[in-house]
Amino acid sequence: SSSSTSSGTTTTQPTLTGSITVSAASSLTGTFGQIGTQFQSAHPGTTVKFNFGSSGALVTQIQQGAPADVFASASTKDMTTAQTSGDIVGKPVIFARNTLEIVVKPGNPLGIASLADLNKATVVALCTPSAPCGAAAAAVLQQAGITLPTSKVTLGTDSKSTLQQVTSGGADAAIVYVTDAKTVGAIGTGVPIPASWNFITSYPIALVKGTANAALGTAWIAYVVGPRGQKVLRVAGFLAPG
Amino acid sequence: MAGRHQAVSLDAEISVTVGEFELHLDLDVADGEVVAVLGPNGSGKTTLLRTLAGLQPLSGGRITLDGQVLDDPAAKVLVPPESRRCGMLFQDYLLFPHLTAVANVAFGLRSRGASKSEANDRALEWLGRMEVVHLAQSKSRHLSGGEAQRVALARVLATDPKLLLLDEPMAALDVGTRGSVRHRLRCHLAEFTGACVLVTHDPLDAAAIADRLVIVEAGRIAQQGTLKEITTHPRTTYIAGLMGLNLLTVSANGTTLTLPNGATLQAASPASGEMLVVIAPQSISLHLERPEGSPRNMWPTRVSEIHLMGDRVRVLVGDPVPVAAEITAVSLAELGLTEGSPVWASVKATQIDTYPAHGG
Amino acid sequence: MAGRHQAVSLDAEISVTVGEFELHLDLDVADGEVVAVLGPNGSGKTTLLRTLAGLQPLSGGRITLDGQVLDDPAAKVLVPPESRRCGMLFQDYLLFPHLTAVANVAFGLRSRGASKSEANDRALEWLGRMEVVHLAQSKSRHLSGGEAQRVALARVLATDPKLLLLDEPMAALDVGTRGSVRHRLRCHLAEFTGACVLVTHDPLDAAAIADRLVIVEAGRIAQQGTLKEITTHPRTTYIAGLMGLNLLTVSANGTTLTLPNGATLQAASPASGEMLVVIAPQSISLHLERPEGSPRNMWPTRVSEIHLMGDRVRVLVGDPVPVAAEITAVSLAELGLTEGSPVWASVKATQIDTYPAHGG
Amino acid sequence: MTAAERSRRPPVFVLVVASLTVAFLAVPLVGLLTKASWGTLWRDLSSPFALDALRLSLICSLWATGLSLVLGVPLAWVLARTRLPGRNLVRALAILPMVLPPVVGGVALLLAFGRDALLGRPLYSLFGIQFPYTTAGAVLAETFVAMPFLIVTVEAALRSMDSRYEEAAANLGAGRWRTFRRVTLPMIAPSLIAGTALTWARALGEFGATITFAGDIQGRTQTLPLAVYLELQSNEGVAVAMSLALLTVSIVVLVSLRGRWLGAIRP
Amino acid sequence: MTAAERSRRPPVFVLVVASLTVAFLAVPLVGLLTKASWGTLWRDLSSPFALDALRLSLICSLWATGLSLVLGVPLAWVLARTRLPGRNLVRALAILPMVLPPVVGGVALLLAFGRDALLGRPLYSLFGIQFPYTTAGAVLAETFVAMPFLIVTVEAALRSMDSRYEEAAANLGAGRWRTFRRVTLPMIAPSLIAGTALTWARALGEFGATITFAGDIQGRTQTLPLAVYLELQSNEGVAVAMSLALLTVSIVVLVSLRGRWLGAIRP
Ligand SMILES: Nc1ncnc2c1ncn2[C@@H]1O[C@H](COP(=O)(O)OP(=O)(O)OP(=O)(O)O)[C@@H](O)[C@H]1O
Ligand SMILES: Nc1ncnc2c1ncn2[C@@H]1O[C@H](COP(=O)(O)OP(=O)(O)OP(=O)(O)O)[C@@H](O)[C@H]1O
Ligand SMILES: [Mg+2]
Ligand SMILES: [Mg+2]
Repeated sequence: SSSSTSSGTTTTQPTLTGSITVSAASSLTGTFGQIGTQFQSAHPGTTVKFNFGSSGALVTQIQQGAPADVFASASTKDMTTAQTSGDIVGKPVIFARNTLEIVVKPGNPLGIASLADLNKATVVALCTPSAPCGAAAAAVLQQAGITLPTSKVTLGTDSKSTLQQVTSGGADAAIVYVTDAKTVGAIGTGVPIPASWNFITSYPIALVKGTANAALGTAWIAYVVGPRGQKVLRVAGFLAPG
Repeated sequence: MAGRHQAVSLDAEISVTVGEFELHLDLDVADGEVVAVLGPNGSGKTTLLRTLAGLQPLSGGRITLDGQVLDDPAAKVLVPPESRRCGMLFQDYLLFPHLTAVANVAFGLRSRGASKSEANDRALEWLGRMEVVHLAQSKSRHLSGGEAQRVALARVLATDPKLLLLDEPMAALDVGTRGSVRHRLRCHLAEFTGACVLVTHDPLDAAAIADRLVIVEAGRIAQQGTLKEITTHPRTTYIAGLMGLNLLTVSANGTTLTLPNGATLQAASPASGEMLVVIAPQSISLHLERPEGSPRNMWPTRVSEIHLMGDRVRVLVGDPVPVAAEITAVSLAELGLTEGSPVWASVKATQIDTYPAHGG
Repeated sequence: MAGRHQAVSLDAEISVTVGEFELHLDLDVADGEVVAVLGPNGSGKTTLLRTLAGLQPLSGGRITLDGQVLDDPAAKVLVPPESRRCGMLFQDYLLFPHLTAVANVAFGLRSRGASKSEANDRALEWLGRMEVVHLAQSKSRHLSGGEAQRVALARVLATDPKLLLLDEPMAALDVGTRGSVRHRLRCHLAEFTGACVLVTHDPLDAAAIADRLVIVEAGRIAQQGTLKEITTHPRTTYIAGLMGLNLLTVSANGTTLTLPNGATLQAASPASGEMLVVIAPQSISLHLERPEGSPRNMWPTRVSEIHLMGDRVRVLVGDPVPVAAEITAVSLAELGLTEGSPVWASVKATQIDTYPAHGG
Repeated sequence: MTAAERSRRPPVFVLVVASLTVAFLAVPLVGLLTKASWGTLWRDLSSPFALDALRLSLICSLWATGLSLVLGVPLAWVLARTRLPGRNLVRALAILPMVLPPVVGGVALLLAFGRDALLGRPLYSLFGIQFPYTTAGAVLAETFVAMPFLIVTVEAALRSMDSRYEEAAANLGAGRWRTFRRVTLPMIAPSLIAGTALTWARALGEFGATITFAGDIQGRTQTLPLAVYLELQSNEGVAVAMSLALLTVSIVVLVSLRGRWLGAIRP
Repeated sequence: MTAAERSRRPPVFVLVVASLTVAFLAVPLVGLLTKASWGTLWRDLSSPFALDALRLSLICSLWATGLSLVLGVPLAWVLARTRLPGRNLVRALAILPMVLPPVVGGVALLLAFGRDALLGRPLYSLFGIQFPYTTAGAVLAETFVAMPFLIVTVEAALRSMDSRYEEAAANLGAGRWRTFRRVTLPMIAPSLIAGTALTWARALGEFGATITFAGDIQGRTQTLPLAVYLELQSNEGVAVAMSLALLTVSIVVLVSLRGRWLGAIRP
């Protein structure tokens, strides 16, 4: 349910046709899916496909010639890597920012109210340090002066899989993106992290070198940065780019 | 060897179906008795042994050994093979291919509780008796046919079963070994207190080793008794063939015997009704011309097949009286017979042995 | 049957090693000739056939068939089995267990290029000749031993090979079938233009079917010739045993023959040097007391083994002259002999047949 | 009671262990049934996302199985039936991709078939064939990971088969190919079928090597395990439903193939 | 030239295909060698992170293999040698965990053995045994995923074995257990070894079910594939080095076991 085509009335720029593949950080799975649907109804005859994954893995794929037209990363670090290897055209644009939140089991049975309370948990799920959300979580914990013993920490490959360890797994708490924490509904409870200790990550987006459909790629970036894209992102909990 | 029959040890009433084939027979074997089972290929001899060993459950009947019920579908009793002590020599040996000869023999001993070294010693002893001790360490899949058969025989004899089931134990042995194994087996069986059922195609084996013969044909017993009883009055052509005799079914009226095809023979003694007739091939003479003189029976015919048998030759002649005549190789050459040659056959009335087709 | 020897068809000089066993022999077989190979178990008969069929490469020597070199290590020639047309009947049949009897026979025909229906028809025809056509649709693993052997025989004969290799083709057959298969085989081989090597343990089979006998012992040819040549002057105890004869090695000095253990015998005709002696068991008499009268040879001894053979009995006696005597079952009973009984043995000097141990 | 029904009962101890095993395997699967979102099952499964993934999974895994058969069976035969030097090395090599963590397998494939890699570059410049991030790449990844299962199973079966039947076939004039097809294959059929099923199953479940070497592109390289992984994080019910669909399809295929193959061999 | 060396050369066509297969399997592995960070190899591998993962991988996979043997072989025997009703259903069931995407397998295990689940709850409340996020859980996950490989291989081997040898053993007085141990097992040894190797390999490479059911806790559930997956994103050289260490260890184990086992059976 991440992409679909729909028939709609032509409104703007009838010149846009064809399809693009957007390689995007997996924390964007839900929002980009929605934006994609809207974009395709706004531009009938176009198809936007997604390739979600961890930002680091996506960079490797692009370097290996994966068929990507647009790269949306969850960290400036990975975008820089892609730029350095010459796989990006133009200057990346920051289109969203994200912060972290604690998620615990529904009803918060262990009474975790702060970062310090994470020690009450038997197992805490964190993103792996090499993933943007993992780097962010490490920074947050460090600022708060908390060290969790490694035997308590279970690592997820990205924010979503980390969250899943609480929602369907055996972890008691997780530190994940706010945007993911908002999706848990009844199967988890969010515990905010004070802004003073929180960490803000930036999401850059750029056109990939060698894209066969630069026009559609550029239009996509514009749409994401534009009001309609931003509205979806804001609803999902992303902060404005700056 | 009569007098050895003590109590009935094996008492089997067998009804079994495998695929399309049905076996229905009763078999009693006394303690210490050796029964030889003979019969044409596919008559059910192996199936009989498998049933006794418990490898093929009965569909009807009952098997009792030494008073213990081994298989009885009606009473829902079925003693598994390993609790039966019915040692079987398989027709194709079934030596364990991953074990050496000595380990194959030791396997049965170990299974019956012998210690490792004891089993090994006794296995070597048995291999020695079968004259294959030099092959003790050979992998069994490297043994020649006859070697494998001897190891398999050692394997089953070593376990000292209550009921010994031997499926053609000497088929692959060379002549010299066959004699000595036959002798060994006879000595072993003479001391053996259990019952023994021996399947063979060789009436000599049967005569040398067995107390009694059971002839199985098409899953049923065709005749049983001592070799002598059976061969003097064979009831089927297979049995007559065992001893190389000619068997004819005739209807007798006085001394005139009429064959189904209408041909007649003259017998010496009168009889009436349906009769069986045995004629020894040696008593049938062949002539190029109509013979003069005494034979009451003579008829022109043709040679259908010639079987060489060393210095003797068996000449099969066709209608009206299809029989085999045995003559010397020298006579064959003198007569210059080949297949298809016209020939006169004759037999004396006194050489025609007649007995009732039913009963007896 | 002499005169059939035309050109040499098979010309084999064989040196082969399998495991510890070594086979070294030369074998020539003419077109249309049938050579029977006999020998004790484990003497290398099967290995010989496997080598001819190309299933065991030579380590030395050369095999030529119809002028074509099949195997020659020196020239680095090795024709694979499927290109040899050397049809083999395996000692354990090796019927394909996943195929029916008729499909087994058709397999060879199909491999030689016959169409499906043609192969099927000819397979059925061959099954008919072997009297197993009613089993055509049986899975081969459900066949009885004798049935399987007949199907295997049909399978190899149907492919009409240039060289026919039969490994104990009648070991599992019942008496009646054995006679008729032996006859069939003889008829087939009489018309057969290729060479045939037949392994058997039965000198009767050999005499009936083969033109020449080759006796293999311990991987080497012990003797060869016609049955008659071989049995009049056997060179080994195995060969003497084939015909049930006694063989002794002696050193002759005039008419006095000295056994290795020092015992002496008197022969009728003088000789000198190392000699072989054949004595027919029938010519040895046994007595409870020292016999009076003519025999020049008589000695006291003990019965070591008694082998029953129908109405005749073979009595083995021990030192000083270990031989077998054949007497009737009636005499045995009259003499009251059992194993271990003391007994006098005697043989006439004229019944002692002496010939040189080397050459001839 | 027929004779067949009277055959021996298996030992109680073995039955107990076997039942435990069945329970261990069955309970989690039954658990899954409770978790599937049955209400929206049909809609979830008929979405292009799910259908694409299912279709792609079947196509890629069947291709991978076919390739494994074509490439793996000859290698297994060579390992089992010849005495070429270096056999043991090759056998070890054939086992390695099984042990390699699949993601690393994907990396290894990139190093061999990537655009700038040893084999990838000439393949691309000469024939325009490109593997990474294409369906062909997904097939390649699955083949790399699954083929060892076939090689190992078939080699073992060939080793335990009595090769004298092959000698008998050759003696009857059957060439190597005919012998292989008509004698060897039918005689190792149970293990060949088992090996094929294992290979197919391994290919069907492949995740790590595929995502690393071929990415996660809908309709092109996003096979069902990849789609399920993605979906699991947002919509567990749909993910479970998709897995159950996969299970159903594979059971149907396995059972029908098994019936067909075994039927042809031993009726 | 000895007779053995004169045995027939394999057909060229087969050799060509086999060589292609070897190349296909070998080139990626060779590629990996070029990618490992050899300079820091020793340091990378002797870090507690790497050592923990390697140790845990070996422990868990060997336990899983052992459990699979204990649980799987009896089931395979029952499937191959008895005529119990429902055999076909059980056989299908035994194949399912192979086909299930491993992550879903992990979800299924949570549904059965999770702290609040059907089997998990009583196990926890009665015995204090807890699976999710424990080493025992990692073992369970690997067993669930890998055992089917053993069952399928062993059942196929039992089916193609001539069961008359078992009859011969019974006839000689060997009970079922002795027959199984002394006749059946040695006769299916090649396939049993192959099946065990497959199972072990599958367990060693397990990723999806483990991370879902047991998490990724260093020293407790973080097996090598998990560690490698995480490391791959930041430090490819180290990840590759760890994989190569795993390969080396597994080759050593497989080769020595193979020598030992086969040595005992056919010298
Ligand atoms: N499992 C089976 N399925 C179908 N038919 C079978 C099966 N086993 C045996 N038969 C058939 O039953 C008949 C009897 O077989 P059995 O092996 O008992 O014969 P036999 O008397 O031992 O013959 P032989 O002297 O050739 O060994 C044969 O015709 C055989 O084909
Ligand atoms: N592969 C092998 N490895 C080791 N030894 C073997 C092998 N094959 C055969 N032998 C040995 O070689 C010898 C000859 O075997 P072969 O099968 O040729 O005997 P044979 O004359 O056919 O005997 P039989 O009359 O018993 O069938 C035997 O002692 C056998 O043990
Ligand atoms: Mg039989
Ligand atoms: Mg032989």
